[in-house]
Amino acid sequence: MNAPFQSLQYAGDALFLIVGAVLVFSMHAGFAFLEVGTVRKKNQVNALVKILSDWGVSTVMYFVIGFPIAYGINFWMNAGDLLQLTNGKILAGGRGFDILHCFFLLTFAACIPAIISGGVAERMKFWPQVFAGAIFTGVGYPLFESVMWGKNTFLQTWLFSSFGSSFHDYAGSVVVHSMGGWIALPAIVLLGQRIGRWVNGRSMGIPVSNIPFLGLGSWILAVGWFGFNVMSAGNFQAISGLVAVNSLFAMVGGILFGLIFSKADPGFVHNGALAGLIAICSGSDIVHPFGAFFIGGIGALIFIFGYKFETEKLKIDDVLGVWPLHGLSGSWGGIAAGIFGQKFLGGMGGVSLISQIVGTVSGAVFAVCIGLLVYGALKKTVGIRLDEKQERQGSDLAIHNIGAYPEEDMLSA
Amino acid sequence: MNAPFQSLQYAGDALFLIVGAVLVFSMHAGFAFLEVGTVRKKNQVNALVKILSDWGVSTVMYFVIGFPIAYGINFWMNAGDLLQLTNGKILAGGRGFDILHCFFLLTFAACIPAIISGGVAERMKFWPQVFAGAIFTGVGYPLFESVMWGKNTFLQTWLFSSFGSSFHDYAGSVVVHSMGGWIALPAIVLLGQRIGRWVNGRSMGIPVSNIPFLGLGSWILAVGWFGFNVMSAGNFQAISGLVAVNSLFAMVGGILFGLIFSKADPGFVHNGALAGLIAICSGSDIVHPFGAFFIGGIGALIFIFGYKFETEKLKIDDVLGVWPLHGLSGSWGGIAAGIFGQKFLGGMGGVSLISQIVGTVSGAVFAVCIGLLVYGALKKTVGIRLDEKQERQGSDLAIHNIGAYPEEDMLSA
Amino acid sequence: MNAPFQSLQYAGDALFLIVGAVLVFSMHAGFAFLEVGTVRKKNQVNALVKILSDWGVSTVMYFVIGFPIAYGINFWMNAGDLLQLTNGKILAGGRGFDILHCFFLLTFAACIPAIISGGVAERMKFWPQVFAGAIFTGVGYPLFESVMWGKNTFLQTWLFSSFGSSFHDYAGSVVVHSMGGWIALPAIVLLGQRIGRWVNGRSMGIPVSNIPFLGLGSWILAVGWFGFNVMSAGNFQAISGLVAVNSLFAMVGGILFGLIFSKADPGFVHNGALAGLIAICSGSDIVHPFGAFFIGGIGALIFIFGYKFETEKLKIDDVLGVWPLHGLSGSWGGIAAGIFGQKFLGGMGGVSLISQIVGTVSGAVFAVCIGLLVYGALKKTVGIRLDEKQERQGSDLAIHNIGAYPEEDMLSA
Amino acid sequence: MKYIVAIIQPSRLEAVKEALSTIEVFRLTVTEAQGIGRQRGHTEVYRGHEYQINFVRKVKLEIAVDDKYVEPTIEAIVNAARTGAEGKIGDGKIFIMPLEDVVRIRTRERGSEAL
Amino acid sequence: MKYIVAIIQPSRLEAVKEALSTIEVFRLTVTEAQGIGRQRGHTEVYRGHEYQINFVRKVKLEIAVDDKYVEPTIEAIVNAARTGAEGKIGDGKIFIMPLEDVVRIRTRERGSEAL
Amino acid sequence: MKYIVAIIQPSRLEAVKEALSTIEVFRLTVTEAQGIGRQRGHTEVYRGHEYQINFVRKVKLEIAVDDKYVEPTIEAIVNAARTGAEGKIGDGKIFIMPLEDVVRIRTRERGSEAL
Ligand SMILES: Nc1ncnc2c1ncn2[C@@H]1O[C@H](COP(=O)(O)OP(=O)(O)O)[C@@H](O)[C@H]1O
Ligand SMILES: Nc1ncnc2c1ncn2[C@@H]1O[C@H](COP(=O)(O)OP(=O)(O)O)[C@@H](O)[C@H]1O
Ligand SMILES: Nc1ncnc2c1ncn2[C@@H]1O[C@H](COP(=O)(O)OP(=O)(O)O)[C@@H](O)[C@H]1O
Repeated sequence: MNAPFQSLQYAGDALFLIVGAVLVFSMHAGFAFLEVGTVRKKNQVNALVKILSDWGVSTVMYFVIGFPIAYGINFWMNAGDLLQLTNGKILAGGRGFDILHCFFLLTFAACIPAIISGGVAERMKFWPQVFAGAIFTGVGYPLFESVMWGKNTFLQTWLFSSFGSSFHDYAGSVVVHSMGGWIALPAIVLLGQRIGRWVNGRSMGIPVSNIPFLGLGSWILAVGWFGFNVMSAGNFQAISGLVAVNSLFAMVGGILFGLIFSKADPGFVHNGALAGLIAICSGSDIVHPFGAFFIGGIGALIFIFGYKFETEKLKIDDVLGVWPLHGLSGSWGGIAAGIFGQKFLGGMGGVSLISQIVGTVSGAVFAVCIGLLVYGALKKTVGIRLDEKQERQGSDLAIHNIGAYPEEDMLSA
Repeated sequence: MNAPFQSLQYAGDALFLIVGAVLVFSMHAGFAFLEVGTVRKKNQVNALVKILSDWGVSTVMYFVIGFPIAYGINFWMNAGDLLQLTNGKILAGGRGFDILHCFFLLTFAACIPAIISGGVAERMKFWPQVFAGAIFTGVGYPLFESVMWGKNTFLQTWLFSSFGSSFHDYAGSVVVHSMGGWIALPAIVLLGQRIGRWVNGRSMGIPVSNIPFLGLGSWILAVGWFGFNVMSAGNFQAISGLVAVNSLFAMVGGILFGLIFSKADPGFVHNGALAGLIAICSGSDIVHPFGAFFIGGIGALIFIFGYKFETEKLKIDDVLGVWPLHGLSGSWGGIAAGIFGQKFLGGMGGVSLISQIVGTVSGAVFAVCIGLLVYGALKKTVGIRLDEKQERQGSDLAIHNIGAYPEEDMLSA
Repeated sequence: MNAPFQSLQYAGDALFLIVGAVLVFSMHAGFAFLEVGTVRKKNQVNALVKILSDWGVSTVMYFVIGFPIAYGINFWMNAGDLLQLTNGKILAGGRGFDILHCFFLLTFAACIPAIISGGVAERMKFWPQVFAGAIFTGVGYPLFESVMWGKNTFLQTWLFSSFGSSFHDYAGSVVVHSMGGWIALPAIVLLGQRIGRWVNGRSMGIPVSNIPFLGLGSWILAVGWFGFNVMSAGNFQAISGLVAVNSLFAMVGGILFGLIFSKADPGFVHNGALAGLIAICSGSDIVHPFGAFFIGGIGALIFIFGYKFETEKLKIDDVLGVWPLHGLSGSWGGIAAGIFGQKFLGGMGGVSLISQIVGTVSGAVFAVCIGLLVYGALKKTVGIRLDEKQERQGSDLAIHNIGAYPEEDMLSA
Repeated sequence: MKYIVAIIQPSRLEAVKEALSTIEVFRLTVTEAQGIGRQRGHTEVYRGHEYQINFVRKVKLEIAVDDKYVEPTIEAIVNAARTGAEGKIGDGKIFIMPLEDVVRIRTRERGSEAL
Repeated sequence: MKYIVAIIQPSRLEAVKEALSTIEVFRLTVTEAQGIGRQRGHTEVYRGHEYQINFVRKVKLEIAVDDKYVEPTIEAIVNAARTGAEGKIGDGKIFIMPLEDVVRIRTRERGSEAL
Repeated sequence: MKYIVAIIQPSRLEAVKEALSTIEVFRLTVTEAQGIGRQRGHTEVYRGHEYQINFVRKVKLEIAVDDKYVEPTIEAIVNAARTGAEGKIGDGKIFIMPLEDVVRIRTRERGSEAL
């Protein structure tokens, strides 16, 4: 390969990763608005500040601790070398591949606190949540990432030698979404239900504040998701159109199943799209678009019925439904790749259902453990829940000293 | 051409189409918010659910029926072949060109129901509208597309041999926008005016709910439009900077004419931008930016005066004004390409005004016919309009059982 | 270099600039919503219309006058030549490099009125503001641009020969942001305080209307900023991953410093992110990410304390705080590049602190002068301020004849 | 003088206002209200959970009138506020209370003159 | 007949409504209101500037009742509207005013029958 | 005891509140209202269509006072609620109604003591 060509390739990789990183960064605005629209008005500011703060903390933690844990590459060198660092080596003409790769993967890591945020909304203390997020993006998540995608290959090697294929998770149904959803579960349980959610054992339902904002959040997430999945290729030449189209079909499956099985409930239709996108991450490079359609559709159903089961039967007050959405649909995605990825279902093959199940289950178990550990310790020490007065007042006033619509608060303005 | 170079080109095409498809996909959020902001609060949820549901249905219909109709390529093969399918052939190293091309063109097809949606808002039944959308994206639109852009070349051949140039519609002023706007016209007429729009023959005006949301929708559309036009090149190497800059100038022409001729009316300024963008699609690759400025400006004027004429003179209750916006400005765009595309006006030439007129008129006629057919049949059979009680209550409660701001509905929340 | 390769490069440059231009174009929606959320409800429509109108006028002014002033290239030729115009020459195979370059740089120029808009909000007349914006984007800004980035190289040559390095401003902390912020200062002072901002010498505070919209604006800006900085490379091959990661770290520094030094105030956290991004523009290609973190963090502190100083001590009623945000943090960015760019702080070197100070100060002085000139002249002649009745009524009704939520204004709707 | 409070359906506001004009009652104060009464609220459903909305949107009019205007005012409201020919459940109520004095802020006029 | 106006804490609305049902008072009109009284407002801070919010969100009930219902209604409201066992500052007030006549718009019934 | 209802311009609320404080009237209830009267509404235009807004934003104060406070209260409101030296059309009205009883929910106090 000649030099100008090589240079073009470096530039292509840089652009590819930047576009991906920016798209997934924008998804965090989606997380913010999904929560803004779903919580009551008195907790909207908190939703916005949480997501942005978690992003800030995640960036520092993941660059300094997380990425080195997962991939064995660190950034303690001067800017000139950093620019040329490519797969751990200083290559002349490099355009910052490794730091961009880290940026792109940070956008995944930062999903963990963003996912949890939606479950613990309206009653969680601010700083303990920031702290927990830091632990997850700095240590917890990168540990699992290192095993599935990174430098600690023992499990993957074993799966490969035992079942013919290692655990396949192209864009993180399991590594990212299921991880976030299953960490959130113990957090939500340890936190307890919001005041007024059940009164004398009767399920009361706390109304959402703003469906247009919720829809906006959902749209931002859906658009950014194409970066999430497509740029998971990791470099420009590895781009696959199939990934984009499978993401599309899974999303559409989620929309249509959500539409039909919920009588056009706006919450389920918009979240159905997300459930579909979550479920397809794992297998987006190997399944057929029509397979993707069912992966997404079933993902939406799992969310719909999982959410009802969680909230009405288990009485777990998961505000945005992040456990059924990211946890259950994500786990389904990991397993589904082992089914719909098979050649006889039109897939690319090269995937083992057993490996998929082992990988998926290990992710969920790991997540519940670190969730229990971190939130349990926080609950024992500094406490994780706002006091009753603060919760009634709303986290906006209690934490941030301002409501979401200050002008309205002042009658005479 | 050598192999690594070829590979880079495949990758470039894939990225190019994905970026385009994602940008135009995001425009659908724009359609949603434009409608959310324009309808009354009691119909905002419906706007959101309609756009997302129509997108879902359109995806399935266009991939399975529409694209094969228009281009003669279908996707009944396994994922591995799908990945390599490029212009109908299985090419080693392909990155999914054909499915991406279909994805990109789907984002156009799906504009048809999204455009109609804004015209029939606040009183149309949900499922008949979903059904109509399916027919248009699956059959109606692809038929016309096949004639103008696709495999049925008879008309284009005849125009070319008769008038020296075939019908030129680079990014679909006619094929997409005018099509959507002119289909909407019979739908709106068959549906009738909203209750309260005219009282005892007096035009009452129904106020819009939320100008910031409407502005947001307009911004999302304007941003995504650069994908709509630029990626209409179809492949990476065919990219033209002129297309981007012409889109800019037409939009700006629309903004400024809208500003001046409406005394800074926010509706006309924001919609003026869109009218400009609609009008430029056809000729964006062949006109001069200063020509584009006038194409857009005149497009905005056509919208402004067309809207007044439609609603006040013809008493057609077109909620968002989709017929003058997409229908009239789109048709103007088709014709304008035949004027401003001429060399003596600084254009690239190679375009015939007569062909442009024939193509444009045939599009409008075809659209009105299929619109009449589909909505006429639906009206005769299942009915297309909510009953009076439902309409008064609002489509959110009537169809989706929930308002847009549930917390506000529950006083004591 | 062979022909197909050259062609690919042209196409790459076109795509690169288009992606950049579109990202920065989208930032203008961010400016709009930042203002919509910060002003009172009665001025939201005006915020939206102003930003869009200024964009329209800026486009015309900058293409026709500004860019030729700054770079000596004009566009008075037919469309065919325009498409091939590349660095002032007609090159076969060109994809419109110069017009795209102009489009990209227009998105910067148009920031000037958008920045000012936030400072003069709620009481400025509409047309004088449009006119002032036209002068700045058409003449004022391009003059300074020509000196720092363009064809008038005398200052840069002198700085280089005197201090070893010319003034370094990669993406415009000084040329764009500081320019906008420092022009705004005299405008705001000449305009005077809003009615009710100080009552009998007591600072009353005028509450913002909508923190979610403000947050949305901030998010849109932050996302688009990656185009602002990354595409400042000017062509595809010059892309640098370091620029993207430094932007990230400066933003994060701004978020975290904003969070900690303001007790989680949503205004300071969201604006902190922007202050960080403003400060990093200058040195984003030469500092180390950890340096960028502090550049951004200090930028946020400068904003926080500068804003308090400006509004409470100097009693300047700067609605969005654009002078401390863009002016002060921008100036800080220019100087910071001369500090953190040094090799001993991990930077790339090749930058002189003195040159940075000279460049930065000259920018601020120039800005204040043209601001005084233009707004002074306007004040003397046509007047710049709404009359009292209009201001009390709100600029929406006074200028645009419509409120932001018309349905709410009509009780019985 | 009497202070008349009328609770009506929002959709009838315009008609009531016009009916009052025809009997030369041009001044009133309007507030949005929520009614609880025989007319039932509705149920909303979001993500499978049902919410009972027990309130019905109403508009409340307050009209201070001279004694001789009381009956015409009642008559005008009743006629214009009914929905359908027969009236429907939820059409509302009119309450008549004694009013001892009135002051026009602008002029300090008092009593009937200030109405 | 009396016209009872009660200002209560918004969080007690549901309980008051239920308490009223048990004494067979099923009809009332509700509006959102802001109270100024002994209960203080709060301070908000935005970008370093403090805003005094001097108002406290309240809910206002209007209930027209027959004389014999007055005391039970007061009793029901007082019991249900208190926050905490002792009641807290800001729990609100009940005002009782004379009501001269009532008209049911739907039926034109008047007086007690129309209540 | 009297029940005073005052309709004023929203921009005068702060001043009226302060004026009332100086005569030691510290408690009141505020609601947003829309007025119809001599002061005309305005016209809005959207996409070429005109909308008549016939309402003017007002603020409604409700103040229950002991008889001896009635005149001072009226005086305080009139002075503080006027816009401009002369007062302008639309400055509003004050209505005085008889109040038979008051209950403080927290303490069950009744009558003047509960005010
Ligand atoms: N006794 C009452 N006190 C206060 N408001 C009442 C009373 N009775 C009815 N209302 C108001 O009038 C509205 C209509 O009453 P409702 O019982 O639904 O129908 P109708 O007026 O036909 O009997 C209620 O929603 C409520 O706002
Ligand atoms: N004299 C009054 N006139 C009108 N409203 C009053 C009056 N006194 C109290 N209120 C209303 O009752 C609410 C509660 O009063 P407050 O003085 O705070 O507590 P408490 O009722 O415990 O004495 C106030 O916010 C106000 O809305
Ligand atoms: N008779 C009335 N009944 C109820 N409200 C009234 C009455 N007269 C006036 N108002 C209220 O007072 C406001 C001011 O009245 P308006 O006639 O505009 O000016 P002015 O008080 O100067 O005569 C009105 O908007 C309305 O809210």
